[in-house]
Amino acid sequence: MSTNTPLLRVRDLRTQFHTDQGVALAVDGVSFDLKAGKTLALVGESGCGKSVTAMSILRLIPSPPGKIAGGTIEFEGRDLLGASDQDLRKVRGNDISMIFQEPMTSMNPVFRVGNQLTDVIRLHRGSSKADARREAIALLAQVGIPAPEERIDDYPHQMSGGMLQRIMIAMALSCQPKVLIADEPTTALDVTIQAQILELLKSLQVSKGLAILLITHDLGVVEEVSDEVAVMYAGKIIEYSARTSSLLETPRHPYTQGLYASLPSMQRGRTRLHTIPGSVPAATQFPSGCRFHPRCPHALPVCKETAPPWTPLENGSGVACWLHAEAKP
Amino acid sequence: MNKKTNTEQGYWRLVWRQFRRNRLSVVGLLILGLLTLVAVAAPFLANDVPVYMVKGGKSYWFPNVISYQELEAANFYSTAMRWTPGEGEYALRPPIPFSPRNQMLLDNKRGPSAKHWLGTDDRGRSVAARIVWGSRISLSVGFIAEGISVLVGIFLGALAGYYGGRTDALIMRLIEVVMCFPAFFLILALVALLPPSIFTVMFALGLLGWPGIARLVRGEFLKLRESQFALAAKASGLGDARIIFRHLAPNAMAPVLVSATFGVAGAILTESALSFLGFGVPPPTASWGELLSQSQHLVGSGIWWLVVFPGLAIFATVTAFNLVGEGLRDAMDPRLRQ
Amino acid sequence: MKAYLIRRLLLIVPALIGISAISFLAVQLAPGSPIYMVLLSGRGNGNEGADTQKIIEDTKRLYGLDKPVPVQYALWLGRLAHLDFGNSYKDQRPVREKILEALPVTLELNVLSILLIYLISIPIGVYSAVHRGNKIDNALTVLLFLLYSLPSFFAAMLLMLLFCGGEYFNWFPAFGLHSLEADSWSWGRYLLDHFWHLVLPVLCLTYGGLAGMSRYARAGMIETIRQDYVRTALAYGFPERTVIYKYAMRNSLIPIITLAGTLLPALIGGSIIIEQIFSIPGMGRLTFQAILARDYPVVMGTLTFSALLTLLGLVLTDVLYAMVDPRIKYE
Amino acid sequence: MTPLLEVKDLRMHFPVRKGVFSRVCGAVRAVDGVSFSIEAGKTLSLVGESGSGKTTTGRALLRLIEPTGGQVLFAGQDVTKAGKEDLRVLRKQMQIIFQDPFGSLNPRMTVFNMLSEILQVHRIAPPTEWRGRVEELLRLVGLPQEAADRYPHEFSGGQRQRVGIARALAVEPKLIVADEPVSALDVSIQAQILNLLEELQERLGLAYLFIGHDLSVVRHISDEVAVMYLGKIVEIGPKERVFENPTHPYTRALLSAAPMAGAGPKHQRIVLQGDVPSPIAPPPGCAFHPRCPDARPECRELGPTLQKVSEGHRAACLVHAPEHQ
Repeated sequence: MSTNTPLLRVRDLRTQFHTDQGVALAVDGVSFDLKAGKTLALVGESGCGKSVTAMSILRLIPSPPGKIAGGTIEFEGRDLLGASDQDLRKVRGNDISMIFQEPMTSMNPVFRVGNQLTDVIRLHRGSSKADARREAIALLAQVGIPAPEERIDDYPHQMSGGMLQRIMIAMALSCQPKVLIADEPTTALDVTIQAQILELLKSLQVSKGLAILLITHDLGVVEEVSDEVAVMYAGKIIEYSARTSSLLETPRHPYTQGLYASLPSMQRGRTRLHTIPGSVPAATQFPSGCRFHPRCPHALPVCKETAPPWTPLENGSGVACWLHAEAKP
Repeated sequence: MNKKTNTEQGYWRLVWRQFRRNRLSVVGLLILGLLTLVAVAAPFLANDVPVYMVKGGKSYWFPNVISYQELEAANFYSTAMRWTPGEGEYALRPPIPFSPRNQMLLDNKRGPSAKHWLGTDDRGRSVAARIVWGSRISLSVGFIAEGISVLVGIFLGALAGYYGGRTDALIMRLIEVVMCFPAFFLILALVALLPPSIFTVMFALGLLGWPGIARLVRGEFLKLRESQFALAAKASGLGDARIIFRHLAPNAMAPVLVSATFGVAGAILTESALSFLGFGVPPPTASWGELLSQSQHLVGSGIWWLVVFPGLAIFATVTAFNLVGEGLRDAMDPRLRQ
Repeated sequence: MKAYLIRRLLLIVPALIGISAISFLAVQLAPGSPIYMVLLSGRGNGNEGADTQKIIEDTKRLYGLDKPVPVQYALWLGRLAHLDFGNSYKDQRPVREKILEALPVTLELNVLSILLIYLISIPIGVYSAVHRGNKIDNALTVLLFLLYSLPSFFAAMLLMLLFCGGEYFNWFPAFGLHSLEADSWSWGRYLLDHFWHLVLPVLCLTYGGLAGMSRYARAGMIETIRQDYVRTALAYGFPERTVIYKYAMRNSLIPIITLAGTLLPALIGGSIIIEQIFSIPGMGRLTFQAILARDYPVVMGTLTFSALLTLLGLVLTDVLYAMVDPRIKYE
Repeated sequence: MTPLLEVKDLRMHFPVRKGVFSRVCGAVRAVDGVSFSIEAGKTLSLVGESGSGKTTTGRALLRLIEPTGGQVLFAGQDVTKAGKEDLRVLRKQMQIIFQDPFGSLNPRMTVFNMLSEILQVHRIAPPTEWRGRVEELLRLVGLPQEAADRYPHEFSGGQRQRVGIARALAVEPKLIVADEPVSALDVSIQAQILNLLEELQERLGLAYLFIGHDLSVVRHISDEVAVMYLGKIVEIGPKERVFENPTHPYTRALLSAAPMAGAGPKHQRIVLQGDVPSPIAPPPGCAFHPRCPDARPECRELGPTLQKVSEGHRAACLVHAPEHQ
């Protein structure tokens, strides 16, 4: 597997929702590459379209009201958006797996966790019941479930959130996928459990060579586990950094700068926190031009009129902001 | 950030806006409006007494709702139907010139005709007139019976849900017991045991119809009681009564209103079923179920108008209420509106 | 699970006390004392005037009317324990005997209806939910909505008018459960005749519940399809059919099971009218005739009996619920 | 000088019922002997994971739930013994704001109704002055005057949280229990609300009991910090001391587990094993011992009490803060 061709290639993805208030442009022209063995974090505040992006990759957008209106998604060169339902099903859970924010509601409450796990194994590998069960127990042990032979017959409500998230991860890994999409995997968990899950994800990535697309709102988590970051605002990627640490050191986009600056941990002592004025616009009423301009302290007249072009920076990073654009109109 | 149009929008206005989108429900609401109009205006729609008349050189306005002493003296009301206007005399009659009690024995069991639009029953009474007047019974029984149920249900449900513990256990047992009796059996038994009158029917229906509402309100209150705004109200030092009725109850009203709308339909249905069995509103008051029940004895004789017209009246009314209930439920579903 | 079951069964006790109290109260409130009724029913015939006093005394003793109310209630409870509701005023036969005669008929009707309701409504509901918004779903929704609002006695009368003798089609019998001469027929023909008699009454009992239940099934399924775990199953590559019929189905069926409990009293209540219209000698008709004749022991008997039956149905559905939903077992 | 609020040995036990007759067979010790005090104008934070009892503590001391035992002294007056009228008066001085900006406001009341009702019940102002007072409160929390006639659903999350704060301020309290007030908010909005809370503290001299789980937020806003684990305070002290010199292994683990932006990606991590045990059957001895990397045999038997580490800084650990005898 060569590292320079991306496993997952998303270009100009546009996903829309039809609501009473009009068409919500939840994801509006998002492009990124996910490389083998790397973790790319999609980070942004609620409503920025990061989860919708994740759902769009496996075409899990409920339709209606949602619709993938354009763009391409390629996995190892194969087109996912144009694939037949049958071909797509072979990719889901097999090549690309997904874990979700709420482990409690993401597992079916009326089936034993073991059955839900073995069903996935049997679906994609066609193994016998006994084999699948053996496999499942091994997986549970791998993700750190104590006494897996017993816990396998539990129902979801008999387990804690952290345990369930481990089981979700076991399920995600059961068919040795190449890509794992983790949609806010630790948001619903306590700090010490969150640390456990992040450690688990990191170690699994190393041992299995997984590519992870991590969706999160937590800049701390981003820094902890990701190699690359894409910052989303109002349905668009506004900044991308090929090295997570360099985003932290020199955020380019005024939004990214504001986001970092408003973190309490960045300013010790009792000074006032930096704030970004106003709030995130609704997806049905995005402002014209650069969508951040009404909240931007550095807004230029052009920002109101025209959306900024993508400006590539060193080593593959980039930013969508007129302040950094080479040719200003 | 908020647009001007967004401000000062109460909850019910939002509900109405949502409700209007559902055409069938709006049709249901229109039917109900029409029905109410018919019930209110029954004396002007089906009556043997004219709406306006000129008799003996004097004009009388609305003798159908006002008794004139001179007319009474002339024994007019009892012979109104047979009154033939003389020279210069004149009468403007309602569209159905029969009262629901006029027995035209020669005309009995007649099918629909130009004279009797919907036919006559076995005593020669106009089916059309009886259906018009029957709407009063159906609507008033429906609304009052359900009104009683809603009041009792909200009260007991709120107590059970808000206080929980023993109060809740006691009320829940009571609900369970009442729900065990097949409601219709019990209502029938009650109505049969108590003196026959429209009020008996209303009370029997009302006093046995509350458990559903009570359970609903209890469920809502159990949720609302734990809500942060209820805790905030408590922390602000507000009293229990104020929290229950001003803060929690309005938030529990949406499902109650939906349930009550279906409940009115149910009460109307039950009333007509009781009348159908001969235990509803005592004769000779006209009611839809009673008309339908007449057809029971005439099975095989092909007297279809006694089945079809009153049946359709019940059906249309019940459908209209259910449509409105359905529309309300959709309009109040928070998931449909974001 | 065991504790839950036992507790559920113990909760029957207060419900039983409530039921017996309500029916006792109803007897107490009934206008016209039993004595009057006995006198009227002709038991006193023959020795008019002479022994009226004695008859009154006898009846008082028989019904325990000479004792204080709490004792009367205790006696009533004791009789209830062996389902002894006394004798009918009308023909002096034990009420229990009359009920046990009528019960199988009503049970047959209602069990058939419940079976039909579930068998038809669940597929309809699931189909509608999965294909919501398409033409068939819209048509089904409107049709079921109309059926839901259609009064059963109106439907029964219409069906009778159309299909039973008279002017139009003479396809179905209008009365009873058997043809008059059925006793002499072979059992095959007997059974066919019996089912032929059941068609219209069962139809009338079924369609309302069917309409309501399939709407519930549809709503439940739509709700389930929105759940996160359905999304998970789809994300793991299960075909939509499997997800719906294997995973979502079970979740959406659980709440529908509990509705069987509420269906029962409605059906029993509804059978009064249907049995009356089609002259079927079941509990409904027995009750109605007794109400007409003011035959209180029978009224109280059927009332209490059907309440007990419903209570049993409720407990049964609760237990069933606990068996299907693993979350209940775990307290 | 007596502190504004003094909590002594507060306990909140919920009975656990089991079996056929719902016999009480045990208790969830949600809060199990918690003591702390807050000075006027200062902020004490309660930190811990879910199930640690921090929210229950906040609610019990306002008597939104009735505590099972212990004392809550507000300006010297025992809240737990207050009668109905006394409690109403006390609630003029102690208020609460909540986490969920969507659930904490009554959806059927306009902001004006919500606030004026409080003015009415506590007879703070005559009806003629309500409008003015409400607008003043809104100005205080940074909302425009027009907000008074709006319903909660017309506001964004951050604005709702401001309304919630205005409601708490309506009675002019001295202490506010802030129950995870920024957990549900986005980072940029969170900063706005934290600034507002600090501003109000300075202007009105408020004391806060700040309940939270985000250590960076807690570090920013508090004067003192108390770390809770399974219903008990395991470490308490001035913010600087607790954060710079965490003594209890749980505090250390918590601090190292929290992913903090800017802390550097490869900082040393203590990852605790296992889940938080159930508060119905907490482990004997030190409740933390099954997960503790430094546990010794005696931790299984002896329940540690808070011991002085340095001035004002105490921790309950047999290993790191042994009793000085």
